[in-house]
Amino acid sequence: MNTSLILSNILNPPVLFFFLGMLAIFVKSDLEIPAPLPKLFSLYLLFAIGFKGGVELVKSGVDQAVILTILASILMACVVPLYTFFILRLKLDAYNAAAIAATYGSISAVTFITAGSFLQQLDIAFDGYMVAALALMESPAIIVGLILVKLFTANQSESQEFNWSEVLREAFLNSSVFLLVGSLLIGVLTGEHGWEVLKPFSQDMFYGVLTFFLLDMGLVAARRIKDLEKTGIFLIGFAILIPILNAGIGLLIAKLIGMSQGDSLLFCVLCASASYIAVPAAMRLTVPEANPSLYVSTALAVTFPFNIIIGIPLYLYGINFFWS
Amino acid sequence: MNTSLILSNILNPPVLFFFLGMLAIFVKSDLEIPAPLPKLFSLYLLFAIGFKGGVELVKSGVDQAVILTILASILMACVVPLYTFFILRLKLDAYNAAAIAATYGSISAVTFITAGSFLQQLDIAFDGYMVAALALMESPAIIVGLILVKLFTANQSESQEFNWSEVLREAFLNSSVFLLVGSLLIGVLTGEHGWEVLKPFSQDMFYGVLTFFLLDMGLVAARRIKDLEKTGIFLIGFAILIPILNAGIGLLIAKLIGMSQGDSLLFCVLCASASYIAVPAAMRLTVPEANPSLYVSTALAVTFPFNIIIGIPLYLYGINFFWS
Amino acid sequence: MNTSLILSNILNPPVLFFFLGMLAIFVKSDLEIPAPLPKLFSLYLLFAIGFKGGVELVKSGVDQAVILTILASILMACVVPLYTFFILRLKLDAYNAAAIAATYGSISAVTFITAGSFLQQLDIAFDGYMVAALALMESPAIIVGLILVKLFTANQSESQEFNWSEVLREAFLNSSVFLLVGSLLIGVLTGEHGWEVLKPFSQDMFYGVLTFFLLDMGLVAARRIKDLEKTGIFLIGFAILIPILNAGIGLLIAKLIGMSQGDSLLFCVLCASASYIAVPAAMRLTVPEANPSLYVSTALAVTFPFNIIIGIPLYLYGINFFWS
Amino acid sequence: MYPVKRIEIISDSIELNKIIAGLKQAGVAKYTVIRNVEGNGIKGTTSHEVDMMENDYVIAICAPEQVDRVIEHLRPVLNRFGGVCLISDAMEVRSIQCSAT
Amino acid sequence: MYPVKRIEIISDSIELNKIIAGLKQAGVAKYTVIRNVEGNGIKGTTSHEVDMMENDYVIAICAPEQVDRVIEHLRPVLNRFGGVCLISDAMEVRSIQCSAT
Amino acid sequence: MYPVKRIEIISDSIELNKIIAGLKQAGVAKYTVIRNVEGNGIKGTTSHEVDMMENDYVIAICAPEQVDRVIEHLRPVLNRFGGVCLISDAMEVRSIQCSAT
Ligand SMILES: Nc1ncnc2c1ncn2[C@@H]1O[C@H](COP(=O)(O)O)[C@@H](O)[C@H]1O
Ligand SMILES: Nc1ncnc2c1ncn2[C@@H]1O[C@H](COP(=O)(O)O)[C@@H](O)[C@H]1O
Ligand SMILES: Nc1ncnc2c1ncn2[C@@H]1O[C@H](COP(=O)(O)O)[C@@H](O)[C@H]1O
Ligand code: NA
Ligand code: NA
Ligand code: NA
Repeated sequence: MNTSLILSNILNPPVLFFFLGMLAIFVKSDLEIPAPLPKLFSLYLLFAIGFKGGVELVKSGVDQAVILTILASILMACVVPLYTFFILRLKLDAYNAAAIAATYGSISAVTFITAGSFLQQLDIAFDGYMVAALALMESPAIIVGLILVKLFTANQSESQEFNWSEVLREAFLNSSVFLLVGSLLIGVLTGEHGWEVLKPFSQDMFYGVLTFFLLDMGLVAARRIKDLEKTGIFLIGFAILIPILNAGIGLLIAKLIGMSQGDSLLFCVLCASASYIAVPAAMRLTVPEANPSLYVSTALAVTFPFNIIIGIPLYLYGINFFWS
Repeated sequence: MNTSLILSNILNPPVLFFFLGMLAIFVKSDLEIPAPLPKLFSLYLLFAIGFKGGVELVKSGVDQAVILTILASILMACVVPLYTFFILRLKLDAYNAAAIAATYGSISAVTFITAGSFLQQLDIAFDGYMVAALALMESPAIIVGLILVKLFTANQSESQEFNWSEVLREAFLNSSVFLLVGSLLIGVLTGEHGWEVLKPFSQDMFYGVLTFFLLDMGLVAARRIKDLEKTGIFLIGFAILIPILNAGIGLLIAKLIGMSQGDSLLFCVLCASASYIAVPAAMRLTVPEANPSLYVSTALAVTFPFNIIIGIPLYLYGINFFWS
Repeated sequence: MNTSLILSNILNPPVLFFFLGMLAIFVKSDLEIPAPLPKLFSLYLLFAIGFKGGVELVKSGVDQAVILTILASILMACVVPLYTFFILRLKLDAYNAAAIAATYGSISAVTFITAGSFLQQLDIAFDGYMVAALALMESPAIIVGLILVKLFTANQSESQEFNWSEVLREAFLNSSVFLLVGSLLIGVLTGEHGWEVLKPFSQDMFYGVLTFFLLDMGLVAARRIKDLEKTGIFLIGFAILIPILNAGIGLLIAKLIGMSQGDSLLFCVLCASASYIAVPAAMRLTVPEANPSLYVSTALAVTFPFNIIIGIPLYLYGINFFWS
Repeated sequence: MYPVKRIEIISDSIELNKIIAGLKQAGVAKYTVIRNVEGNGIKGTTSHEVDMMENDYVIAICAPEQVDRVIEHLRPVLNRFGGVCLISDAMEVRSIQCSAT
Repeated sequence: MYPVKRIEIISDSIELNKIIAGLKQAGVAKYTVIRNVEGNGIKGTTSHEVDMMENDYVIAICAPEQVDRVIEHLRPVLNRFGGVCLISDAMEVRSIQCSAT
Repeated sequence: MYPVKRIEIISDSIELNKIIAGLKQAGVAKYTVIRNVEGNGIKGTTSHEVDMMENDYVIAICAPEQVDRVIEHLRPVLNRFGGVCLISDAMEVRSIQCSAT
């Protein structure tokens, strides 16, 4: 594989600041980004990609390519938790298997954003409507995960009944999905004109905020690494191999429906990434029987760094290989 | 009335994000902008408009138009609480009437800023010295309100005596007034040169920060809406009709002293808007007998959204009508 | 001395906002910049100067001038705490003398940044590698201070033994040093390319963030002023005269090794400034016998404002005088 | 001064709504919440720094006779979601602004 | 270990200065403040999210004999501005750094 | 409900690691921390507003028999760095998620 791709990915300020964050924990520096600053950065990033995606969606319009992409996204978001559940059941009880499966069925917006900035750096074009795919892939896995819990856990006491209206709200109206979709719709409504006035804020600051956010993610991921002892080798392997498998399936689908190279990379990254905020919060609320340190630590301390550092260039290598 | 004005106001990212914030509460999304981020945005906005106003004031100089504007502003800030007090006394006790009157006599900086960005979008010019009017109209209503309390409430116990030095400090040195006036003066002192170096920060980010602040205001206003049940129909009507009345009187004065259309809109908006931070804080400290949910909820959950959505284009329609 | 230099320093938005912050405390305004916003500003400033310094270091390369500057910096960082310790011992016990000496041996990044923006305003060039001097001068004084404690305090109980690995971590891996050096290295690694993408964030916002940070520093310094009563006249005199002495020695060294005027000012400012975050934190942890209000208040309420307002133009005046 | 009971609950912030609902059902409508406290419990370390898990600290002062109902309403939430619940004694200084607690 | 009284006041943050002044007048100069707590009381919900109203939580540990004077100084503030005030018992572990509380 | 001891320590945030280490050595692994509280003590005013000095408030609920070991481990830290440490009584409502405290 082309190591220059990995290098050009790594020698990027945001990725290097991710390493710097991890290093801070390893050498026990007291560097921290106090709450709620990381929240500010993530609100900003969701707003900025949602808004830009909306503005571009209105330019490109909704054609067959958009519809195929959307269908493929929903399909993957529903299917990934199903097969990962059965893989996880080899070693874990149904509660934990379902919670981890939901985590991997959903997506990580920051991984997506990092892949986008990687493409920009290589001057590979991608479509604004991929943000719609991002938004659509966040929620379905939560529902699939809960259905799996329902089906595969026996004699549930009354207190364990799901409150489905609460579940649906957590899935479709959690703050990430809500802000992303809301910003996308406002982008669609205000179009070019809105973009003009917001561009210095939502475009020029973007890279810098991403850099700070990844610095914080480095701190967070490294703090979670000590949890991996309890997680065990099976889950660590899972957290590296499943993203590659998911990206591979994503790649085939992308090729099948004729996506461009840039869009294919983003789609693969969506399939390969795992949620470490929205889905874990939903699982803590609806499946408290599952152990958060299993589903959070694998997603955050293994899959996220793997995708950011190796996954993104690896998937692009695969795409370049298949497309040529 | 020209609905295209309302539409071009509403189809503005900041106003749409205000709606998005309200929607988040109505659909029970967990979207929130945690403290102290809203404070960061409001410090920034006060700094940015104060500084820009100062820079422009030094360009335009202090001529008759400036002095007339300033006199008109102080007049309205003193007179509005007087007549609104007697209207409110029809239904409320003197404490609550005075507190609400003070709230409506003062101003909302964000409403002013939103009106400014509406004018910019329509390419209607306005003068930088209107920021001085904004600064001057914040405090007097607090003093008038307390004088009303003194005059119209009987047998005050000793503990209810005002500490006038505390009152004056709250009125003229509260953080909003202090930062706004301070930034204005620094703008005057550093002029064009200071503007040059601060422009990318204080101008290019402005619209984006306003957008985030209005998103938060949408959350805040919507959370207050359930208070309106207790507030009653009289106060809800008051909170819509009094701004229109105040804007109308403002419009007449603006016409009388020959303001430009842009300046007139800003002046009307100052007259029509109500304070939901500085005055409520002063009232909680000096008139604890009044019920905060009355004066905060009317200003925040009725008058603020009304002005942002309907009031601003409505007042401009009135101005266009009178000026042609 | 050329008062126009002082004036052109003072009539700078950041310095004026520093005054505004002090004024807010003196007139008892409730203006405050709530935590953790000042932390956000300081993380940003360290990141921005570190990153820019790295990018410029890679452009200039490491030549003799760089090496001489670095050696001079380390020398001053080790020597200043030594002679200030013996001056302080005239009036103070060894614990307090060592803690204050360490504080003045180290540096204040914000004073350095303010001097940089002063030079920019006067169009005087300076080299990017001065940031390396800044980074190198932060830590040594901590170690020197602790050695002084070891040498000059008798019969230490076992509990007072230093944990040297903890001490070294506090000195070299505290968050300021870590983020500054980390950003510098990332700047070196990503060079021109990284600068391109981060410039709108790390350069265009810089002046504005510095302005807000100095506003907060004004609040903080003024709140500390009442501590000066307890500090006594000896320490107040120390806090004004020692910076001048240190700057003078710095000036001689700068002349000796042939620094440019701009670099000389920055070097003098590094020698003259005192640390009010990193060193005090290290001292609280390692020398709890010393009184924090002595070493913090002198650095923060006397030396910092003195340098920002008078010191910077004064040292430049001296340099102009010697260099011509 | 009146004898009262102080009820304190420290728990994952996702439980907060359920805990407040439980207090209200037990007739305790007044409470205070300290948000974003950090901690270590059987679920491991909880801190915004580690990830987005945060605890909340709820304090409710109530009349001694209300305690049993409160426990009854909170126990199912604690059983399902974890957290810690303490009851202790205190005296309340009633001001004229205090309606019955 | 020495028996002490723990005084706790939860109130609107605009009262904070008056409460601290009251404590000082009663001879209690040491205290701790937890800022920006949220709550529900007779004045309704208080939270930065609802608007800019915030509560502060003040804790002061004092000698048992100081309690009466403290209450005397705080009661007027509580009467005028609301809030809740609790007194409870605790034992203090005195370190050598502790001057008399 | 089970009788427990509540241990509270308010101290400079630089001591936090040492305090938590002390608790752990004494066998108390569960605790809660409220960060960034402000206060006034013999070291003077502590608040992020004054400078970067901040206090932390640590609460640990433990079995009554653990208290003596905890004090033994915390006292050296308190002696060297200052801060205040309180012990008081409370009842814990044990849920099925509670292992022995
Ligand atoms: N014994 C204890 N003392 C103090 N805080 C506790 C204790 N046990 C649990 N907590 C707090 O409650 C949270 C949730 O506890 P758990 O459900 O046991 O993980 C922890 O993160 C701690 O903040
Ligand atoms: N019984 C109570 N238990 C806990 N907190 C209370 C109680 N009563 C009042 N508070 C707190 O004190 C604040 C002010 O109370 P009030 O003056 O009654 O509105 C409330 O917002 C709560 O945070
Ligand atoms: N008597 C007390 N009551 C409440 N808090 C205290 C008391 N004494 C000290 N503190 C807290 O502990 C911190 C450190 O205390 P000290 O070591 O005495 O400076 C102070 O800043 C206060 O927050
Ligand atoms: Na996925
Ligand atoms: Na008004
Ligand atoms: Na120095």
